[in-house]
Amino acid sequence: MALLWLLSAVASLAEQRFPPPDFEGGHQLPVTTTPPARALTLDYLDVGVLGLSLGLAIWLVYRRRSRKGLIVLSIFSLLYFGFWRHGCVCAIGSLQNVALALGDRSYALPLAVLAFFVLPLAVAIFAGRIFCAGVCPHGALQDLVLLKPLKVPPGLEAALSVLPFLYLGAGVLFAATGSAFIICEYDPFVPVFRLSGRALMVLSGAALLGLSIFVGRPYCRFLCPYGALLKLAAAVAKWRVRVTPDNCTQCRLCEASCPFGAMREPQARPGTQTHARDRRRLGWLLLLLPLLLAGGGWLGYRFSAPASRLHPTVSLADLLIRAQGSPPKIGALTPDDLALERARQAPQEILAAAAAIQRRFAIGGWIFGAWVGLVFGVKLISVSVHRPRTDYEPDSGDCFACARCFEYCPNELVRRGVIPATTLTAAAPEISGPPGLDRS
Amino acid sequence: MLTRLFQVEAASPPRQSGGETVLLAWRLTAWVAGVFSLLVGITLLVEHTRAKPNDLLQPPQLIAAKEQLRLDPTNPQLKQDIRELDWRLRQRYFRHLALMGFGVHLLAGGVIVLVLAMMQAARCRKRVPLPGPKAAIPHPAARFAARARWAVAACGIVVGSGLFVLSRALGPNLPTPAAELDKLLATRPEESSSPGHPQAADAASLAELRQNWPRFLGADGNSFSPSTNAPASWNPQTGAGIAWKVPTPTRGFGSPIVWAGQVFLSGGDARQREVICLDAQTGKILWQQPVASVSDRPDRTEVPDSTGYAAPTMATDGRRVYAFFANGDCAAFTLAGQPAWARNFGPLKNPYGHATSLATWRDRLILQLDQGESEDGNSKLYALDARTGQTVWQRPRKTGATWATPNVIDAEGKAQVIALSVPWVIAYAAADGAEVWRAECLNGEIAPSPACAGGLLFVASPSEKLLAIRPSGQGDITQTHLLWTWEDSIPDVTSPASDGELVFILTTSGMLTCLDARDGKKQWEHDLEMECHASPALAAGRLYLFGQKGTAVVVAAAREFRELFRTEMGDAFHASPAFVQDRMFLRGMTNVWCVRTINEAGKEGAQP
Amino acid sequence: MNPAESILTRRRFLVGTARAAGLLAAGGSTVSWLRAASPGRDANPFALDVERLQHTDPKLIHYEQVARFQGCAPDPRRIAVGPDDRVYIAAANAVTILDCNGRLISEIACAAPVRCVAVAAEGTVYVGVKDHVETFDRTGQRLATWPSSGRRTWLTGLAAGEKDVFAADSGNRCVLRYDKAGKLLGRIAERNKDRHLPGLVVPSPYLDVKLAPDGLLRVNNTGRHRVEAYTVDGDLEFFWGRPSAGIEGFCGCCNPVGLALLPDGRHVTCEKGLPRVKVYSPKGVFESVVAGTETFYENAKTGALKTRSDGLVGGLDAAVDSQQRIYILDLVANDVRIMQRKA
Amino acid sequence: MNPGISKPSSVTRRQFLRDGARAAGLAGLGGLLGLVAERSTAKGTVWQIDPQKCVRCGNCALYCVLEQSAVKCVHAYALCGYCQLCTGYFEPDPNDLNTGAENCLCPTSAIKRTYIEDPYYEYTIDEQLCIGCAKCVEGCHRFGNGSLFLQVRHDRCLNCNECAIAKVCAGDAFRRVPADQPYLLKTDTF
Repeated sequence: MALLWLLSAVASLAEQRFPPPDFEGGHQLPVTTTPPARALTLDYLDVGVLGLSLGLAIWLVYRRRSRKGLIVLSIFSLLYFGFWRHGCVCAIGSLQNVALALGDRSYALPLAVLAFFVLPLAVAIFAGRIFCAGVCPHGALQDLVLLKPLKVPPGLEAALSVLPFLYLGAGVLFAATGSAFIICEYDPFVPVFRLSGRALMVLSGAALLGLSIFVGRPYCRFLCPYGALLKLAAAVAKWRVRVTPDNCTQCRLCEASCPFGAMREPQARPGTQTHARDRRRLGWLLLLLPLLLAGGGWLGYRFSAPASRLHPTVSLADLLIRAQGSPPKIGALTPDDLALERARQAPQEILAAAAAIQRRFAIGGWIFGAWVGLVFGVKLISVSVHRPRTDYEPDSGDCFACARCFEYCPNELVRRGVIPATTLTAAAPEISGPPGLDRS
Repeated sequence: MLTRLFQVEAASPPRQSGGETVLLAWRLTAWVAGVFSLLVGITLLVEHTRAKPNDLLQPPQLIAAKEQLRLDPTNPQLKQDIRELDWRLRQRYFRHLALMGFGVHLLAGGVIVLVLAMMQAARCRKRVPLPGPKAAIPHPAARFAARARWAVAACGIVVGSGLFVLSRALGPNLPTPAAELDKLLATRPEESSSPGHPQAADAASLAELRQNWPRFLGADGNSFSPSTNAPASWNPQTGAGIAWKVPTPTRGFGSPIVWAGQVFLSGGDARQREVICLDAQTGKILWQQPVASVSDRPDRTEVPDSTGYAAPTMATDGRRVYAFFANGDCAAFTLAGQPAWARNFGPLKNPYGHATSLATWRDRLILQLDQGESEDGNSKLYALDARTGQTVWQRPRKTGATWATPNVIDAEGKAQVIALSVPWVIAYAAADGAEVWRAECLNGEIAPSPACAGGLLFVASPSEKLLAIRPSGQGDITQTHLLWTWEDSIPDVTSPASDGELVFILTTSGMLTCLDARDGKKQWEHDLEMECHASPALAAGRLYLFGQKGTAVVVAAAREFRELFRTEMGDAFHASPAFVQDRMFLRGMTNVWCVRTINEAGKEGAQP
Repeated sequence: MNPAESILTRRRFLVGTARAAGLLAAGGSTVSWLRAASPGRDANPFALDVERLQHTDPKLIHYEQVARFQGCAPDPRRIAVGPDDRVYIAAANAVTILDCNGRLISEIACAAPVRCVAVAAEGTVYVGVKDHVETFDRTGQRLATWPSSGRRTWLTGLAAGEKDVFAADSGNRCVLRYDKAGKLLGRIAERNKDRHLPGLVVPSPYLDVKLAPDGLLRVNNTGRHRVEAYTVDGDLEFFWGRPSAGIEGFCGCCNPVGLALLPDGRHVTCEKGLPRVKVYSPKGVFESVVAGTETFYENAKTGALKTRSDGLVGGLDAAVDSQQRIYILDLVANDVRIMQRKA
Repeated sequence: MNPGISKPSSVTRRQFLRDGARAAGLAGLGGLLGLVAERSTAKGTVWQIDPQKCVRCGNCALYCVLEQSAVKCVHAYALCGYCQLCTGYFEPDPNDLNTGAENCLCPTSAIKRTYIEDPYYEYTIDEQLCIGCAKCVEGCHRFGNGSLFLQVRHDRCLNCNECAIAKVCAGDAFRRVPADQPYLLKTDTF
């Protein structure tokens, strides 16, 4: 199936390093085959499909408000971005490419990768986490197997929801220093898309998929670093998912419908006494923030030295320093011996490069640590801030715009004409009434 | 009522009895698909683990069969067996590949069916989520906020301590922090550009030093001469190969040093110390300078007769010669014999008399004055300005008297002064005397000097063990940089000799051992049956040994023992020989000898 | 489904956590088991193991090293020893002339890569520069530049006799015979069915030529693993050598890569791949080893080997001085070892 | 339920803040885009092995995410000596110079040996069988001209965002190359 591309450099063959034999029988030298890489146009096709899918998802969520449509789109994304493109490059991984491009001036970032990074974020600034809703193959995979959703206790959810930001920080740290793309390396679902992979990755993918049956989108909520970025963008989004476009009857059906813990219930303004206490606490937390930043920065700096060993050059320098003075080996050399041999040919360069990388890691370590401190500080502040709300509405940062809650809202059903409006008025007092609902 | 309301939406609910059947069918499908997927998954996992490509393709039996064929190269049956085995193995490997590919698709199909079935089953059972009674909690938001705060704080503590533990646990093993790497790199250009070094002009280059014999045990302190035509044999009786022989002009145990056609000896007694320069061509005394009244204090050093005043060997940097005497006198002369400077470091407290020889590094004279007991705190290492004798740096040493000579080595571009003490081998930076590393491995009365060759440092703990140390690292390197030890027939007086490939050690009783420098494996040992105080020396692929009673032995510096030459000199030797090109210089108790390569005699002189 | 059931209570959370922990432990142990079963970074199961061949029986080594010094220019290619026991090394774009202790005496600079060098008895230095020969007197003054003999000419070996100069041309797979004035007299060892000449097989540019005391040329037919003796007129007199990784044969695809002759007509051969230098009798019977593979650390580890721009991949060359000491040039470590016969 | 809680002023203030943040976010994203895109001259990139840096450590066969590595041995015929005794084909010390399994180096028999004319033989790689173990590459490099070398074959490579082999490559030989020139063949001239 491979197209054989002939070597174009026929002229260069005339000037070979050392002439091959002249065959008396006139034997012609074969040409080395070079099956071409995936065509560049296909990369742009991917970007096009991404853009179209995002647009379609916006339409489905905000205009059609259709869960069914989103399921179909999810399956398409899973097939196209997941199984067809093997999940690579994806928006989640692309953030590392961008970080590397920022950290390494010599790294040229392909435009397609940049588009994968920017498009979902730009959309999120206007329309929330539309990308998660039906375009991301990782999300689609988890969403499709979510069969028996359990609710994660809110406290635990709050604690776990800082993890994506930490993972984001670590991913950026390692990518920007050119050490590793840890987000790709430990991506649990890419092996599923490729139908092969390291045992560790396959097993972690299987475990996470198993978990996704009971816990809604565990990777998206508690790990995904790109999700963290999307969450920030979605928090200020212009258009938000609203359970009902009309009046909320406070029937609380939607609250139970959300498997991702994103639904927020109405909250009254606190009384003056509580208010004062909250403000005092908030003041203390704001004072704590610089301390957290500084402490985190210091920890990050301490962490930077061992972390730098993830960089191949630093680990090679490590190997070199350890092996100093030891006699060279001959015979069957292991990969490490060979790497050491290479290092010994230019020890100065290796050491200098390693030292430079370690210096960059030290700076990166301060920033990473401060980021960790900031994340915890801001999270503590945000859970302490009181936001009065009148209606049930999804938290725009946490909502994946999966459109599940729409189908549960009686107002919505009336709007669609599925049920007559009269049922609603009849039901309303019953719902807002005291406990003791008829559950038969 | 609400139930009815939602039944409209909840996926066209089938009638009760039909629904049950469908549900059952989907459940059964789900179970079957689940079990199937699990089985396939386990099979794949097992197959994946069991069958690494190398196990499949290069199993021991194939390797063994090929080995067998090597021993029996004409056996046709064996060849046939190998071919069949090879065929089977390759088939097995590609079967494995096909199986894995097929299995993965099977698994994917199974999982898809499982998920679909479970979805359908769930749809069949779908009931309206009815919100329960609103829990009557007083301030739900405040309670949630409080819990969330605690949870986040706990998570923060876990993450923070995780980072801390991680940096602590991995920290100490860290290669070298950036700052130290920088230091390492920063020192290198300065070291490597030594010819352009402003001070280097006042000292000979290392290449020049190696062409001569500027100090005890040669330029590198490892008793190795780069000479390729050192004398292989001579005859003291007939005088064949003896270029000259003159009566030893002064008493002393120090070895001769040679620079540019001049041989230097020091000697003396309580009354008078002196430095003597002989012509390397003829043995004539070129100049003779007394070293007197260096100190205006009365000399209170007790010097035993067995070592005398001139046990330390002189040293030269190619510009001046330096001599040290057991009473602490240190004197420098120009090559022409003009006194340059003199200092007294006495009195020295030493039970056998001070015997440590001198070393030079660039334009500095390295002086190791270990004395008394460890507690006295009188031991010091000095670097003197070779032009003036002024101290450039000094380091106190927590050790008692030792007799080994310091060695200046090049460790990855940095010059280090290796000085032995009990129990430490310590490396000081030659530039500023800062301690670089130390290794705890010595015991007893330290007399054998450290030799460095082939990037390794060979140190003898007298009569106990010989150690090979990688002279690198920082701080205490005892656990990390000791490459090997050897514990048999260890010298207590003589120093090891090495060309970087082999190490030779010689005990006082004459047991000569040859070890592989890289791994310390014994190549051979041989009893020379003579008492030796002179250290063995290597030149032109031969090892030269001189007994106290005058026996001279030459053996091949090779991996098997071969005695090449043996003769009686009729002299007593305590000093080690010096080699320069085709000449060998010996200081006996009665005569100073110059032995010269016979077959080349007359064509190539020692030095113009 | 009762919505209350879908809320994670503390008990369910604990039970769930315990289950998850159990699963995690099972998964972890499986993974560690898998890891133990899979090869680590410190092993290469596919390594080409030639360690067995890298050891030489010490009984066969009849020479010992008496000196070793570094070359003075990068990319060394050939070595020759002049009548005054000076060492001539063809390296980079020059011939460096050293004394027997490795001190640089002088240097002959050329415009193109110097591939080989030979010194005649009277002291004239013949230098093979890329595709032609240049001659110099003993002081390094240029005497003449001979014309190139063809586009594919690729000189890799030179020998200077009393009347003739022979140049091994790897590119054309023959030996060129010149007179002392640079006139091309003939091409030796070319494939010729009429004269029953099988031709030279030269997979890589290592062809060498030496003039033996018996008046015959010795040419290394590297692809056939043998040394062939030709008359100066181009008749093949005899040949010897066979492919074998054993010590008595020539291993690899292109060996021996260098020749030198002792005054009594015995051959010194150099090999690459398994770098070793051996001595064969004038008739080609294996006699002894000058230096085995273990001597040439740098050369033997292929991890360090780079394919150089001149097409050479490591190798050794040898020359003999007036005391019958053998000088070995290591093309990788760029050093010269002087080997002397053990007493 | 709580009619008094929603105050218009609070809503507009929040709206204002949100708009500001959105504008800032967009500006930030745009800035990032400008910063990176300015430097991003590259089109697509793919992974490739630099044969000059390859140290033939065997990791390519073991670490590819595919069950059978996407790295294969390729042959630069113009550099080949067409040897009868090919050290990439035969064991270092072959029993005989024939195609019997006992003489062959390749664990999967992926090299085919064809007679051309005396004394030349041509060697070709069957990529269906090759696993990229570099055994023949090592043999050819150690003893021969180095005409056999490893390349990532792009009809198989998944072009992972980070190549799993690149991470463990002992020679640091993997790098990203432009997708329209995806091979680094050994044809260097001078």
